[in-house]
Amino acid sequence: MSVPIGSTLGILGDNLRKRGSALPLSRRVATAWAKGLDLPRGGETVLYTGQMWQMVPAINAMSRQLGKYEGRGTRLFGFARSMNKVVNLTPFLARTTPSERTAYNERLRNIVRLLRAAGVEFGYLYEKDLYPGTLAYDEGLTQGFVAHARRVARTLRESGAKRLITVDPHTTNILRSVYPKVVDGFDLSVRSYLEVLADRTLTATEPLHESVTMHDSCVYARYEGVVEQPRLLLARGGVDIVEPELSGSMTFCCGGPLETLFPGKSTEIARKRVEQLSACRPNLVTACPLCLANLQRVAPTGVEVRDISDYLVRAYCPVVTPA
Amino acid sequence: MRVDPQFLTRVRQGGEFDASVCMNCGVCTALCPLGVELLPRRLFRYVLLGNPDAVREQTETIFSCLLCHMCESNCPAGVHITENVRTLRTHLNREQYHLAEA
Amino acid sequence: MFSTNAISDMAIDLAGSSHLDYSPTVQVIAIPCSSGINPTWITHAVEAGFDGVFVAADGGECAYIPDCTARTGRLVEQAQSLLTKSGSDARRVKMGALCSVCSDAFVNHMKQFGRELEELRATAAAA
Amino acid sequence: MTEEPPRRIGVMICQCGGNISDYVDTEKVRAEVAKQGDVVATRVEMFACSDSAQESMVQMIREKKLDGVVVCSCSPKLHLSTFRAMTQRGGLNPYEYTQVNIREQCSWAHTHDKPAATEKALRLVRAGVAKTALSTPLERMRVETIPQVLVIGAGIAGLRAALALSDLGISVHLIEKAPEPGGHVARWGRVFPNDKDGRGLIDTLVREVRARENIVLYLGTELTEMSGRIGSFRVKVRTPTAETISLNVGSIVVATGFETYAPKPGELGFGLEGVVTLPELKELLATNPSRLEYHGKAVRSIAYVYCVGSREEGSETNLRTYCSRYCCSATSHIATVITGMDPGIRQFHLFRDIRTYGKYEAIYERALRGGSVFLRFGEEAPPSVTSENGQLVVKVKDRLMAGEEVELRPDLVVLVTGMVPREDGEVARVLKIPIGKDGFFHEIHVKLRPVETVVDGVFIAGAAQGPKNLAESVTSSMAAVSKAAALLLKGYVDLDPMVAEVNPDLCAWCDACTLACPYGAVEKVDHGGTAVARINGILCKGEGACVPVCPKQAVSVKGYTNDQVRSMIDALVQEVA
Repeated sequence: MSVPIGSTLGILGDNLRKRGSALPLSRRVATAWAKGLDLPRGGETVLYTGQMWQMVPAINAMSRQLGKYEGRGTRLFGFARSMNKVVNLTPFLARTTPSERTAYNERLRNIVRLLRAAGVEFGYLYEKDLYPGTLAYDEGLTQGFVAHARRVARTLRESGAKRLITVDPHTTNILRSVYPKVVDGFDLSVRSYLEVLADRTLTATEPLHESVTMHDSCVYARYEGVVEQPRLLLARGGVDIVEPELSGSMTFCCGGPLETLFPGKSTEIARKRVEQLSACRPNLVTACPLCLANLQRVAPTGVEVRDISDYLVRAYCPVVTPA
Repeated sequence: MRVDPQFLTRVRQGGEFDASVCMNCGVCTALCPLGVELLPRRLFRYVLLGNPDAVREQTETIFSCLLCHMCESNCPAGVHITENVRTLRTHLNREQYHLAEA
Repeated sequence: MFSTNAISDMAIDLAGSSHLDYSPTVQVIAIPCSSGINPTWITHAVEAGFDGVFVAADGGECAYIPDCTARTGRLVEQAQSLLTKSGSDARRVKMGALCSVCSDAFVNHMKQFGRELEELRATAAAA
Repeated sequence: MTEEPPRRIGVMICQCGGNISDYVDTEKVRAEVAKQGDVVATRVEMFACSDSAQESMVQMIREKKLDGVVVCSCSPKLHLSTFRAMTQRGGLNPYEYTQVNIREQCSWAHTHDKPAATEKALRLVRAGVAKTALSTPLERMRVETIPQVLVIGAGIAGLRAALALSDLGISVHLIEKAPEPGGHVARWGRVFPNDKDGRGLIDTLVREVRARENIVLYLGTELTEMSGRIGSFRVKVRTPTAETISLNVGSIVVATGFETYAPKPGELGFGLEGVVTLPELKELLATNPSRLEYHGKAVRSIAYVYCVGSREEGSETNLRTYCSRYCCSATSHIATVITGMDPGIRQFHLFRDIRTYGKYEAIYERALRGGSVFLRFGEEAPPSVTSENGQLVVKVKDRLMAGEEVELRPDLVVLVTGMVPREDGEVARVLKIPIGKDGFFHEIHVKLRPVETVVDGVFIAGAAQGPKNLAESVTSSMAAVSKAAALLLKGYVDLDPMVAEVNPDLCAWCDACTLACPYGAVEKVDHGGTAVARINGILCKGEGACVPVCPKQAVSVKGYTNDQVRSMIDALVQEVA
């Protein structure tokens, strides 16, 4: 069972073409997280969010909405698509709450603190930190994606950035492994903040003495080979990691990618995964905003899902007071 | 099934599609988090042989792939399964949903 | 049983290599060519105690003589008439063609000939 | 007091690493045969043919002053010469040696009845001892060899053999039945694995053959007669002008190759427009290497049907249960050639099993990567090929799709036909070399004597022996060359001394043996005033045709004398305790 595939993908495609993102966020919503951090604009090394963390509350809200229509509503979706061509429906379809937005934005601020603690100097592109088009690529909206990627690449080139530090697996993968194939001459260095941090000698000021189960993101583990870095950082921070049967390069998907078209199936897989993970420890750690959202959504009472940056910040830079 | 020998060429307009070296071992199916619903080997064989109807019937399967790469990472023949799935999505977006910009 | 070094003995070897089953009472003397069998060897074997003597002819395969089989046939006939003269049943000598890979044929011949000799013995005992 | 035995025979019993001793109680046989008169030494060895076992036996011959040796082991076809040489090293005449076959003709045949196998082994050993007890030293007859070889067939195997022999200084008469040399390969275009042009390969070889002074190439020429023996064969060949040429050669290499299986009319659509065989496709490509056209129409899709004429029952006299070895690789290769020509041509391969063995596996993978699709059908459900209004329709149940029926409408159907033996049995008839169940020429031993035939001095090369790819054909042709050259370069050959002889005291010169001998080996000589027969040992082949015809029983073949055969018979029926 799915929501009407054609119309939904149509909306995504139209959004990307007309508004530069699958789920267009206002400039204010997209950059709100950086407020008060005094991040320099641009520079050769920039922290590139690709709006992924910012978009998750919207995705959550959207799937809550769409879930109601799974298996029906073809005409409704057709109508929605026609409407969306004229008016951006995202703010209506994906009604997010400020507290939810703050929670996700907080992870970006964690990452900034960690990078600063490690002595990394970097800037931020603010309104030029564009969504790279991942969803369109994955759903086979290839032509629209390629056109979009060229626009993003042009913006990046004009910004003068040479090195991008990414904050989620999907953006890491699309910029590092897909862009060079679809954009001629795209040769920016792209590294996840976890890779950057793992290379530095960070000392835990407050080792945590906690025990967790790590959930690897499929994209980090199998597409980008990022498996050891999060473990290294957690271990140095005093966190004991208990591995589930399916971990590392054999990790099991959180179900997140199905949220848009098959919300029901997505939940089913997320439940299965939480079961596998919580059989080891009740404290689950993720390194991807989509995994976080999807697993959190189904986690039963007593099972806590947190982003890896939540732990790392507590271990490596606990004294910083929130802005 | 009647084979349409030009189908593969049409699919390839959407991107890379290569399952020639698939040896039908079934590791992909065994490891798929979605279980039996997604059968890359059989699906891909429909493409290789040229059966547009059978591929269209599998639309939901094609779009429900998680792209989690579990099958591809463990494919003993090194078939680029996820790339193939993306290409099939592109094909369906164009031929089935008429998403012109796809 | 008389076999020939180059042809029928190879078939008998092949039967063994293939683990085909035949009676262990079958014992083989290999000679160069079946056309060189002295008929008195056959009568001697029967007199010495063998129930029967099988002569494997090479059919068309003989490397020595094209009409080898015909010659062998003649000497088997001679042996038969010698047997008859001495009061033995002429059917105790038999001839069959075996090529170098006729292992199945060899085993079938042995089974068939074994049955025939068994019948002869039974008839003789009854009489 | 014990009487000194008349003979001093040593018996070695081989266990063949269990092949014999698992079924035959070798120790019991040894103990029993040790009680036999004439036997003065016995031993059991794990492997009689091993160097150490042979060395011990040589020691035993010397220490026990043996005058006869019996080895009970495998078939004499394998190790007769090994143990004759061993006997000779011990200082004995090699013909005082007898090999008893207790493996192929005992342990392996009677695996279900160990006591009976043991009893039979003992009887066979006793017969061997009895024969040896009556053995006499024989001398081999040394005759000169003619340093010339007749090579039959100027395909790739024959051409290559001729050149290799020529390199060794041996003169070659190369006869070819067809008006042109080159056989199949000359018509085949590019061939695997190196993508070389078949025509080019043949042209190079033929040019070289024609340039050699010691090779004579006879085209349109057939073998009609052969006589003589190893080292000196007299052959007659008939040229296109019906002229008969007599040649005298020391050895013969048979490289007559194969024929392509010809499908029966209607078999898999054979006879329909657009249905061709593998060689026909090869020729199509060889004629026009830039564009694939059939009867002037561009070919956009091809369906190959594998194993046509191979791996099936065939007829009783011509079993085609074998795999033709070359076709899977050749077809995969052709697919890569066609993809290279135009990647848009779709190619569907309907196969039973893919046997691109060894390094040819890479060709199969290239074909796969080039976009060829392979569909597997079961032997019980072969594809059907029909035509609907001139359009070919191929239906096949694809095992990889759980037996779903797949319907193809290709422009061309290629029947991947295998190799079958040459129909015309003239060469086999003239040379008297045996033919196997599959209809191909039969070697003496597939592993130990792979290119030799039962006719000494006649060797087989290439696909005349069975399906081979090009590389394998040439390899076997080189093996045949080395056997022929080893024989001829020595300059002489020692003939088996087991020839007929006449007891002049019994002979009454009745002429019967002269008439019986096909080799003209009987001479009339004077013996103390009376005419008697004498055998010319060089002409005699030792088959013994003269033996049964002698009314005086004056003739016998050495090693197979009346006394020997009779004593063997007696030994075989002797009581077993």
